[in-house]
Amino acid sequence: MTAITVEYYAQLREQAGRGRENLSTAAASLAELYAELRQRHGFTLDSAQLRVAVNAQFREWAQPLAEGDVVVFIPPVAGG
Amino acid sequence: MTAITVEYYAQLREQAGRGRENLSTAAASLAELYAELRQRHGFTLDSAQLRVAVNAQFREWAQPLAEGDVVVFIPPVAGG
Amino acid sequence: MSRVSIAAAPADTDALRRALQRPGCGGFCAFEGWVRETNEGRAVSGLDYEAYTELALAEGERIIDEAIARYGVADARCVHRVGHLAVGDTAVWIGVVSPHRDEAFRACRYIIDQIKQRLPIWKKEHYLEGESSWVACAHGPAHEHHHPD
Amino acid sequence: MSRVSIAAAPADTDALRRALQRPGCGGFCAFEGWVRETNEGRAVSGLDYEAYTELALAEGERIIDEAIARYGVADARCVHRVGHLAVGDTAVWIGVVSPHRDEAFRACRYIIDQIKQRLPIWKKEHYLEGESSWVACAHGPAHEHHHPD
Repeated sequence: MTAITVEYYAQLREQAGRGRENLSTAAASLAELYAELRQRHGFTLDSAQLRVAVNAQFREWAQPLAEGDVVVFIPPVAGG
Repeated sequence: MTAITVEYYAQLREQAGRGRENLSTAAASLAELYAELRQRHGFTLDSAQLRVAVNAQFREWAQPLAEGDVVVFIPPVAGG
Repeated sequence: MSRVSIAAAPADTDALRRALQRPGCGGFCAFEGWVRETNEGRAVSGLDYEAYTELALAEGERIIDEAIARYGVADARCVHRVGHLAVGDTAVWIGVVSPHRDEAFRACRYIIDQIKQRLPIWKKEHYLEGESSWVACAHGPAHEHHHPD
Repeated sequence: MSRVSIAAAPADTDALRRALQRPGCGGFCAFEGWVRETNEGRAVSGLDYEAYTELALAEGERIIDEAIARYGVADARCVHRVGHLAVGDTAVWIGVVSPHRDEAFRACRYIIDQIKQRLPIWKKEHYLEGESSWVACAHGPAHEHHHPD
Protein backbone atom coordinates (compact mmCIF):
# COMPACT_ATOMS: atom_id res chain seq x y z
CA MET A 1 0.00 0.00 0.00
CA THR A 2 1.18 3.49 -0.87
CA ALA A 3 0.23 6.56 1.17
CA ILE A 4 -0.63 9.46 -1.13
CA THR A 5 -2.68 12.66 -1.28
CA VAL A 6 -5.27 13.41 -3.95
CA GLU A 7 -6.54 16.92 -4.68
CA TYR A 8 -9.81 17.51 -6.51
CA TYR A 9 -10.88 20.45 -8.65
CA ALA A 10 -14.02 21.51 -10.49
CA GLN A 11 -16.58 18.75 -11.10
CA LEU A 12 -14.30 16.13 -9.47
CA ARG A 13 -14.24 18.22 -6.29
CA GLU A 14 -18.02 18.50 -6.34
CA GLN A 15 -18.53 14.80 -7.03
CA ALA A 16 -15.99 13.75 -4.39
CA GLY A 17 -17.53 16.17 -1.91
CA ARG A 18 -14.08 17.34 -0.87
CA GLY A 19 -11.03 19.19 -2.22
CA ARG A 20 -8.43 16.82 -0.86
CA GLU A 21 -7.99 13.42 0.74
CA ASN A 22 -5.15 11.34 2.12
CA LEU A 23 -5.37 7.66 1.33
CA SER A 24 -3.51 4.37 1.10
CA THR A 25 -3.87 2.57 -2.19
CA ALA A 26 -2.77 -0.68 -3.82
CA ALA A 27 -3.12 0.91 -7.29
CA ALA A 28 -0.09 0.15 -9.46
CA SER A 29 -0.45 3.23 -11.66
CA LEU A 30 -2.19 6.58 -11.90
CA ALA A 31 -4.71 4.93 -14.25
CA GLU A 32 -5.56 2.30 -11.66
CA LEU A 33 -5.81 4.96 -8.95
CA TYR A 34 -8.34 6.92 -10.99
CA ALA A 35 -10.38 3.77 -11.66
CA GLU A 36 -10.43 3.03 -7.92
CA LEU A 37 -11.48 6.59 -6.99
CA ARG A 38 -13.99 6.80 -9.80
CA GLN A 39 -15.76 3.76 -8.41
CA ARG A 40 -15.66 5.14 -4.86
CA HIS A 41 -16.88 8.68 -5.70
CA GLY A 42 -18.96 8.07 -8.79
CA PHE A 43 -16.97 10.41 -11.05
CA THR A 44 -18.75 10.94 -14.36
CA LEU A 45 -15.62 11.85 -16.33
CA ASP A 46 -13.76 9.10 -18.13
CA SER A 47 -9.97 9.09 -17.74
CA ALA A 48 -9.72 9.80 -21.49
CA GLN A 49 -11.20 13.23 -20.72
CA LEU A 50 -8.64 13.94 -18.00
CA ARG A 51 -4.97 14.69 -17.66
CA VAL A 52 -3.07 13.82 -14.52
CA ALA A 53 -0.37 15.63 -12.55
CA VAL A 54 1.89 14.38 -9.77
CA ASN A 55 3.64 16.89 -7.51
CA ALA A 56 2.62 19.70 -9.87
CA GLN A 57 4.00 18.08 -13.03
CA PHE A 58 1.93 16.57 -15.82
CA ARG A 59 2.52 12.80 -15.96
CA GLU A 60 1.61 9.71 -17.99
CA TRP A 61 -1.25 7.49 -16.76
CA ALA A 62 1.05 4.46 -16.66
CA GLN A 63 3.31 6.02 -14.04
CA PRO A 64 3.45 4.10 -10.73
CA LEU A 65 2.72 5.80 -7.40
CA ALA A 66 5.38 6.75 -4.89
CA GLU A 67 4.95 7.31 -1.16
CA GLY A 68 3.88 10.91 -0.46
CA ASP A 69 2.83 11.75 -4.02
CA VAL A 70 0.28 14.54 -4.45
CA VAL A 71 -1.95 13.49 -7.33
CA VAL A 72 -4.32 15.80 -9.22
CA PHE A 73 -6.72 14.65 -11.93
CA ILE A 74 -7.32 17.50 -14.35
CA PRO A 75 -10.74 17.87 -15.96
CA PRO A 76 -11.05 19.70 -19.29
CA VAL A 77 -9.77 23.22 -18.71
CA ALA A 78 -11.49 26.50 -19.52
CA GLY A 79 -9.20 29.39 -18.63
CA GLY A 80 -9.15 32.77 -20.35
CA MET B 1 -5.48 82.78 -61.87
CA THR B 2 -6.96 80.71 -59.05
CA ALA B 3 -6.83 81.85 -55.41
CA ILE B 4 -5.97 78.92 -53.15
CA THR B 5 -4.40 78.09 -49.80
CA VAL B 6 -1.49 75.69 -49.34
CA GLU B 7 -0.59 74.12 -45.99
CA TYR B 8 2.85 72.68 -45.32
CA TYR B 9 3.89 69.91 -42.95
CA ALA B 10 7.14 68.29 -41.88
CA GLN B 11 10.13 68.91 -44.17
CA LEU B 12 7.97 70.91 -46.62
CA ARG B 13 7.02 73.27 -43.76
CA GLU B 14 10.67 73.68 -42.80
CA GLN B 15 11.81 74.23 -46.39
CA ALA B 16 8.99 76.69 -47.14
CA GLY B 17 9.69 78.49 -43.88
CA ARG B 18 5.97 78.64 -43.14
CA GLY B 19 3.01 76.39 -42.35
CA ARG B 20 0.53 78.01 -44.69
CA GLU B 21 0.29 80.48 -47.53
CA ASN B 22 -2.45 82.04 -49.64
CA LEU B 23 -1.58 82.45 -53.27
CA SER B 24 -2.89 82.97 -56.79
CA THR B 25 -1.67 80.47 -59.34
CA ALA B 26 -1.99 79.77 -63.03
CA ALA B 27 -1.21 76.07 -62.45
CA ALA B 28 -3.64 73.83 -64.34
CA SER B 29 -3.31 70.88 -61.99
CA LEU B 30 -2.03 69.86 -58.57
CA ALA B 31 1.09 68.50 -60.29
CA GLU B 32 1.78 71.87 -61.90
CA LEU B 33 1.15 73.62 -58.61
CA TYR B 34 3.73 71.47 -56.85
CA ALA B 35 6.28 72.08 -59.61
CA GLU B 36 5.72 75.85 -59.25
CA LEU B 37 6.07 75.77 -55.45
CA ARG B 38 9.03 73.40 -55.55
CA GLN B 39 10.90 75.91 -57.70
CA ARG B 40 9.92 78.80 -55.43
CA HIS B 41 10.77 77.12 -52.10
CA GLY B 42 13.48 74.65 -53.17
CA PHE B 43 11.63 71.56 -51.94
CA THR B 44 13.92 68.53 -52.02
CA LEU B 45 11.13 65.95 -52.29
CA ASP B 46 10.04 64.84 -55.74
CA SER B 47 6.28 64.66 -56.33
CA ALA B 48 6.64 60.89 -56.78
CA GLN B 49 7.46 60.76 -53.04
CA LEU B 50 4.37 62.75 -52.09
CA ARG B 51 0.64 62.34 -51.97
CA VAL B 52 -1.68 65.29 -52.29
CA ALA B 53 -4.92 66.24 -50.56
CA VAL B 54 -7.47 68.92 -51.39
CA ASN B 55 -9.93 70.04 -48.74
CA ALA B 56 -8.89 67.11 -46.53
CA GLN B 57 -9.42 64.43 -49.19
CA PHE B 58 -6.68 62.53 -51.00
CA ARG B 59 -6.72 63.48 -54.71
CA GLU B 60 -5.01 62.64 -58.01
CA TRP B 61 -2.16 64.87 -59.22
CA ALA B 62 -3.99 65.59 -62.47
CA GLN B 63 -6.91 67.26 -60.69
CA PRO B 64 -7.39 70.95 -61.61
CA LEU B 65 -7.55 73.67 -58.97
CA ALA B 66 -10.74 75.38 -57.86
CA GLU B 67 -11.09 78.77 -56.23
CA GLY B 68 -10.67 78.48 -52.45
CA ASP B 69 -9.10 75.00 -52.44
CA VAL B 70 -6.94 74.11 -49.45
CA VAL B 71 -4.08 72.02 -50.84
CA VAL B 72 -1.74 69.87 -48.74
CA PHE B 73 1.25 67.99 -50.12
CA ILE B 74 1.90 64.94 -47.98
CA PRO B 75 5.49 63.79 -47.43
CA PRO B 76 6.17 60.12 -46.58
CA VAL B 77 4.33 59.43 -43.34
CA ALA B 78 5.69 57.90 -40.14
CA GLY B 79 2.90 57.54 -37.61
CA GLY B 80 2.70 54.89 -34.93
CA MET C 1 8.75 32.72 -11.45
CA SER C 2 6.79 35.93 -11.14
CA ARG C 3 5.63 36.73 -14.66
CA VAL C 4 2.39 34.84 -14.08
CA SER C 5 -0.10 35.36 -11.29
CA ILE C 6 -3.40 33.85 -10.23
CA ALA C 7 -5.34 36.60 -8.52
CA ALA C 8 -8.43 36.59 -6.31
CA ALA C 9 -8.98 40.34 -6.90
CA PRO C 10 -8.73 42.63 -9.94
CA ALA C 11 -5.11 43.12 -10.98
CA ASP C 12 -3.35 46.47 -11.34
CA THR C 13 -2.73 45.96 -15.03
CA ASP C 14 -1.31 49.44 -15.45
CA ALA C 15 1.48 48.55 -13.02
CA LEU C 16 2.10 45.34 -14.96
CA ARG C 17 2.27 47.31 -18.18
CA ARG C 18 4.75 49.77 -16.65
CA ALA C 19 6.88 46.88 -15.40
CA LEU C 20 7.22 45.76 -19.02
CA GLN C 21 8.45 49.12 -20.31
CA ARG C 22 12.06 49.26 -21.46
CA PRO C 23 13.81 51.74 -23.74
CA GLY C 24 14.56 49.23 -26.51
CA CYS C 25 10.96 48.14 -26.92
CA GLY C 26 8.64 49.92 -29.32
CA GLY C 27 5.73 47.49 -29.45
CA PHE C 28 3.33 46.51 -26.67
CA CYS C 29 0.41 44.16 -27.29
CA ALA C 30 -2.16 43.34 -24.64
CA PHE C 31 -5.09 40.97 -24.60
CA GLU C 32 -7.92 40.85 -22.09
CA GLY C 33 -10.62 38.23 -21.80
CA TRP C 34 -13.85 39.63 -20.39
CA VAL C 35 -16.81 37.68 -19.02
CA ARG C 36 -19.50 37.67 -21.71
CA GLU C 37 -23.22 37.89 -21.04
CA THR C 38 -23.98 34.82 -23.14
CA ASN C 39 -22.22 31.55 -23.90
CA GLU C 40 -23.58 29.23 -26.55
CA GLY C 41 -26.89 31.02 -26.47
CA ARG C 42 -27.43 30.90 -22.71
CA ALA C 43 -27.63 34.11 -20.69
CA VAL C 44 -24.81 34.18 -18.13
CA SER C 45 -25.18 35.97 -14.80
CA GLY C 46 -21.60 35.37 -13.69
CA LEU C 47 -19.07 32.63 -13.19
CA ASP C 48 -16.54 31.11 -10.85
CA TYR C 49 -12.98 30.35 -11.84
CA GLU C 50 -11.05 27.74 -9.93
CA ALA C 51 -7.33 27.07 -10.44
CA TYR C 52 -4.81 24.44 -9.47
CA THR C 53 -2.52 27.34 -8.67
CA GLU C 54 0.86 25.68 -8.32
CA LEU C 55 0.63 23.92 -11.67
CA ALA C 56 -1.05 26.89 -13.37
CA LEU C 57 1.85 29.15 -12.39
CA ALA C 58 4.47 26.66 -13.56
CA GLU C 59 2.65 26.02 -16.83
CA GLY C 60 2.15 29.76 -17.38
CA GLU C 61 5.86 30.39 -16.93
CA ARG C 62 6.60 27.65 -19.45
CA ILE C 63 4.20 29.25 -21.95
CA ILE C 64 5.93 32.62 -21.59
CA ASP C 65 9.33 30.97 -22.02
CA GLU C 66 8.04 29.35 -25.20
CA ALA C 67 6.66 32.65 -26.51
CA ILE C 68 9.99 34.40 -25.91
CA ALA C 69 11.92 31.58 -27.59
CA ARG C 70 9.55 31.37 -30.58
CA TYR C 71 9.02 35.06 -31.31
CA GLY C 72 12.04 36.77 -29.75
CA VAL C 73 9.93 39.15 -27.69
CA ALA C 74 11.55 40.90 -24.74
CA ASP C 75 9.12 39.94 -21.98
CA ALA C 76 5.53 39.14 -21.07
CA ARG C 77 3.19 39.08 -18.09
CA CYS C 78 -0.07 37.30 -17.42
CA VAL C 79 -2.71 37.48 -14.69
CA HIS C 80 -5.67 35.13 -14.43
CA ARG C 81 -8.51 35.76 -12.01
CA VAL C 82 -10.04 33.14 -9.75
CA GLY C 83 -13.23 33.31 -7.67
CA HIS C 84 -16.53 34.88 -8.61
CA LEU C 85 -16.64 37.18 -11.65
CA ALA C 86 -19.55 39.19 -13.05
CA VAL C 87 -20.33 39.97 -16.69
CA GLY C 88 -17.75 42.46 -17.97
CA ASP C 89 -15.05 41.54 -15.45
CA THR C 90 -11.57 40.84 -16.77
CA ALA C 91 -10.81 37.12 -16.45
CA VAL C 92 -7.35 37.19 -17.99
CA TRP C 93 -4.83 39.91 -18.90
CA ILE C 94 -1.74 39.35 -21.01
CA GLY C 95 0.90 41.92 -21.95
CA VAL C 96 3.87 41.44 -24.27
CA VAL C 97 6.68 43.84 -25.17
CA SER C 98 8.99 43.61 -28.12
CA PRO C 99 11.31 45.82 -30.12
CA HIS C 100 8.89 45.45 -33.07
CA ARG C 101 5.15 45.04 -33.30
CA ASP C 102 4.83 41.91 -35.40
CA GLU C 103 6.43 39.71 -32.75
CA ALA C 104 4.42 41.35 -29.95
CA PHE C 105 1.13 40.46 -31.67
CA ARG C 106 2.18 36.90 -32.46
CA ALA C 107 3.53 36.18 -28.99
CA CYS C 108 0.45 37.64 -27.27
CA ARG C 109 -1.80 35.48 -29.44
CA TYR C 110 0.32 32.42 -28.71
CA ILE C 111 0.16 33.00 -24.96
CA ILE C 112 -3.64 33.36 -24.78
CA ASP C 113 -4.15 30.34 -27.04
CA GLN C 114 -1.86 28.18 -24.92
CA ILE C 115 -3.32 29.45 -21.65
CA LYS C 116 -6.78 28.42 -22.76
CA GLN C 117 -5.54 24.96 -23.68
CA ARG C 118 -3.05 24.20 -20.94
CA LEU C 119 -3.59 26.11 -17.71
CA PRO C 120 -5.39 24.02 -15.06
CA ILE C 121 -8.17 26.55 -14.58
CA TRP C 122 -11.87 25.71 -14.59
CA LYS C 123 -14.92 27.82 -15.17
CA LYS C 124 -18.36 27.24 -13.72
CA GLU C 125 -20.95 29.38 -15.45
CA HIS C 126 -24.08 30.55 -13.68
CA TYR C 127 -27.09 31.10 -15.93
CA LEU C 128 -29.93 33.52 -15.51
CA GLU C 129 -32.35 30.55 -15.45
CA GLY C 130 -30.66 29.49 -12.23
CA GLU C 131 -28.58 26.53 -13.32
CA SER C 132 -24.83 26.38 -13.49
CA SER C 133 -22.33 24.14 -15.24
CA TRP C 134 -18.64 23.49 -15.68
CA VAL C 135 -17.53 24.61 -19.11
CA ALA C 136 -14.97 22.65 -21.08
CA CYS C 137 -13.18 24.81 -23.63
CA ALA C 138 -10.22 22.68 -24.46
CA HIS C 139 -8.03 19.94 -23.19
CA GLY C 140 -4.44 19.73 -24.26
CA PRO C 141 -2.98 17.66 -27.08
CA ALA C 142 -5.84 15.14 -27.30
CA HIS C 143 -8.37 17.88 -28.01
CA GLU C 144 -6.36 20.35 -30.04
CA HIS C 145 -8.93 20.84 -32.78
CA HIS C 146 -11.19 23.06 -30.70
CA HIS C 147 -12.56 26.21 -32.26
CA PRO C 148 -10.48 29.16 -30.99
CA ASP C 149 -12.66 31.78 -29.39
CA MET D 1 -16.36 60.79 -35.87
CA SER D 2 -14.95 60.39 -32.35
CA ARG D 3 -13.28 56.98 -32.36
CA VAL D 4 -9.96 58.55 -33.37
CA SER D 5 -8.14 61.37 -31.66
CA ILE D 6 -4.93 63.28 -32.17
CA ALA D 7 -3.73 64.33 -28.74
CA ALA D 8 -1.14 66.84 -27.56
CA ALA D 9 -1.02 65.23 -24.09
CA PRO D 10 -0.99 61.63 -22.81
CA ALA D 11 -4.39 59.99 -23.32
CA ASP D 12 -6.51 58.40 -20.60
CA THR D 13 -6.34 54.98 -22.21
CA ASP D 14 -8.13 53.34 -19.31
CA ALA D 15 -11.17 55.52 -20.00
CA LEU D 16 -10.96 54.56 -23.69
CA ARG D 17 -10.81 50.90 -22.74
CA ARG D 18 -13.82 51.25 -20.47
CA ALA D 19 -15.74 53.02 -23.24
CA LEU D 20 -15.24 49.90 -25.37
CA GLN D 21 -16.68 47.49 -22.79
CA ARG D 22 -19.98 45.87 -23.65
CA PRO D 23 -21.60 42.73 -22.27
CA GLY D 24 -21.47 40.78 -25.55
CA CYS D 25 -17.71 41.23 -26.03
CA GLY D 26 -15.28 38.73 -24.57
CA GLY D 27 -12.09 39.75 -26.34
CA PHE D 28 -10.14 43.00 -26.04
CA CYS D 29 -6.86 43.53 -27.89
CA ALA D 30 -4.74 46.63 -27.45
CA PHE D 31 -1.56 47.80 -29.11
CA GLU D 32 0.73 50.59 -28.01
CA GLY D 33 3.66 52.04 -29.91
CA TRP D 34 6.35 53.39 -27.58
CA VAL D 35 9.23 55.68 -28.49
CA ARG D 36 12.36 53.53 -28.72
CA GLU D 37 15.82 54.63 -27.65
CA THR D 38 17.38 53.68 -30.98
CA ASN D 39 16.25 53.73 -34.59
CA GLU D 40 18.38 52.11 -37.27
CA GLY D 41 21.37 52.11 -34.96
CA ARG D 42 21.18 55.78 -33.93
CA ALA D 43 20.56 56.73 -30.29
CA VAL D 44 17.34 58.72 -30.04
CA SER D 45 16.81 61.36 -27.35
CA GLY D 46 13.21 62.11 -28.29
CA LEU D 47 11.03 63.06 -31.19
CA ASP D 48 8.35 65.37 -32.45
CA TYR D 49 5.17 64.18 -34.10
CA GLU D 50 3.29 66.51 -36.40
CA ALA D 51 -0.13 65.70 -37.88
CA TYR D 52 -2.42 67.04 -40.56
CA THR D 53 -5.18 66.62 -38.02
CA GLU D 54 -8.32 66.97 -40.15
CA LEU D 55 -7.22 64.37 -42.68
CA ALA D 56 -5.67 62.12 -40.03
CA LEU D 57 -8.98 61.96 -38.17
CA ALA D 58 -10.96 61.24 -41.34
CA GLU D 59 -8.49 58.59 -42.50
CA GLY D 60 -8.42 57.02 -39.04
CA GLU D 61 -12.21 56.74 -39.02
CA ARG D 62 -12.06 55.08 -42.45
CA ILE D 63 -9.47 52.59 -41.18
CA ILE D 64 -11.69 51.67 -38.21
CA ASP D 65 -14.69 51.29 -40.54
CA GLU D 66 -12.60 48.96 -42.71
CA ALA D 67 -11.47 46.92 -39.69
CA ILE D 68 -15.08 46.50 -38.51
CA ALA D 69 -16.24 45.50 -41.99
CA ARG D 70 -13.36 43.07 -42.59
CA TYR D 71 -13.21 41.34 -39.21
CA GLY D 72 -16.66 41.87 -37.73
CA VAL D 73 -15.33 43.37 -34.51
CA ALA D 74 -17.71 45.39 -32.36
CA ASP D 75 -15.74 48.63 -32.03
CA ALA D 76 -12.30 50.23 -31.86
CA ARG D 77 -10.57 53.37 -30.64
CA CYS D 78 -7.28 55.01 -31.54
CA VAL D 79 -5.26 57.88 -30.12
CA HIS D 80 -2.10 59.26 -31.69
CA ARG D 81 0.12 61.73 -29.89
CA VAL D 82 1.54 64.88 -31.45
CA GLY D 83 4.22 67.22 -30.14
CA HIS D 84 7.39 66.31 -28.28
CA LEU D 85 7.76 62.78 -26.95
CA ALA D 86 10.56 61.25 -24.89
CA VAL D 87 11.91 57.70 -25.02
CA GLY D 88 9.30 55.37 -23.50
CA ASP D 89 6.33 57.63 -24.18
CA THR D 90 3.28 56.12 -25.87
CA ALA D 91 3.01 57.45 -29.43
CA VAL D 92 -0.08 55.50 -30.42
CA TRP D 93 -2.73 53.46 -28.59
CA ILE D 94 -5.28 51.21 -30.29
CA GLY D 95 -8.01 49.18 -28.61
CA VAL D 96 -10.41 46.73 -30.27
CA VAL D 97 -13.31 44.76 -28.78
CA SER D 98 -14.98 41.74 -30.25
CA PRO D 99 -17.15 38.84 -29.15
CA HIS D 100 -14.19 36.52 -29.87
CA ARG D 101 -10.45 36.97 -29.62
CA ASP D 102 -9.32 35.98 -33.09
CA GLU D 103 -11.06 38.92 -34.73
CA ALA D 104 -9.86 41.33 -32.04
CA PHE D 105 -6.21 40.44 -32.72
CA ARG D 106 -6.59 40.64 -36.51
CA ALA D 107 -8.46 43.94 -36.47
CA CYS D 108 -6.00 45.53 -34.05
CA ARG D 109 -3.11 44.46 -36.26
CA TYR D 110 -4.88 45.80 -39.34
CA ILE D 111 -5.50 49.17 -37.72
CA ILE D 112 -1.90 49.77 -36.62
CA ASP D 113 -0.55 48.63 -40.01
CA GLN D 114 -2.88 50.96 -41.87
CA ILE D 115 -2.25 53.87 -39.49
CA LYS D 116 1.46 53.61 -40.14
CA GLN D 117 0.89 53.62 -43.88
CA ARG D 118 -1.92 56.09 -44.29
CA LEU D 119 -2.28 58.63 -41.50
CA PRO D 120 -0.73 62.00 -42.40
CA ILE D 121 1.53 62.07 -39.36
CA TRP D 122 5.25 62.82 -39.45
CA LYS D 123 8.04 62.08 -37.06
CA LYS D 124 11.20 64.08 -36.55
CA GLU D 125 13.73 62.17 -34.54
CA HIS D 126 16.29 63.90 -32.36
CA TYR D 127 19.56 62.03 -31.91
CA LEU D 128 21.93 62.09 -28.99
CA GLU D 129 24.67 63.40 -31.31
CA GLY D 130 22.58 66.53 -31.73
CA GLU D 131 21.16 66.13 -35.22
CA SER D 132 17.55 65.47 -36.10
CA SER D 133 15.77 64.15 -39.15
CA TRP D 134 12.35 63.43 -40.60
CA VAL D 135 11.75 59.70 -40.68
CA ALA D 136 9.91 58.08 -43.57
CA CYS D 137 8.34 54.80 -42.56
CA ALA D 138 5.90 54.24 -45.35
CA HIS D 139 3.89 55.94 -48.02
CA GLY D 140 0.61 54.46 -49.09
CA PRO D 141 -0.02 52.32 -52.16
CA ALA D 142 3.13 53.27 -54.06
CA HIS D 143 5.35 52.07 -51.21
CA GLU D 144 3.41 49.14 -49.84
CA HIS D 145 6.31 46.72 -49.66
CA HIS D 146 7.85 48.30 -46.61
CA HIS D 147 9.04 46.03 -43.82
CA PRO D 148 6.43 46.02 -41.07
CA ASP D 149 7.92 47.07 -37.75
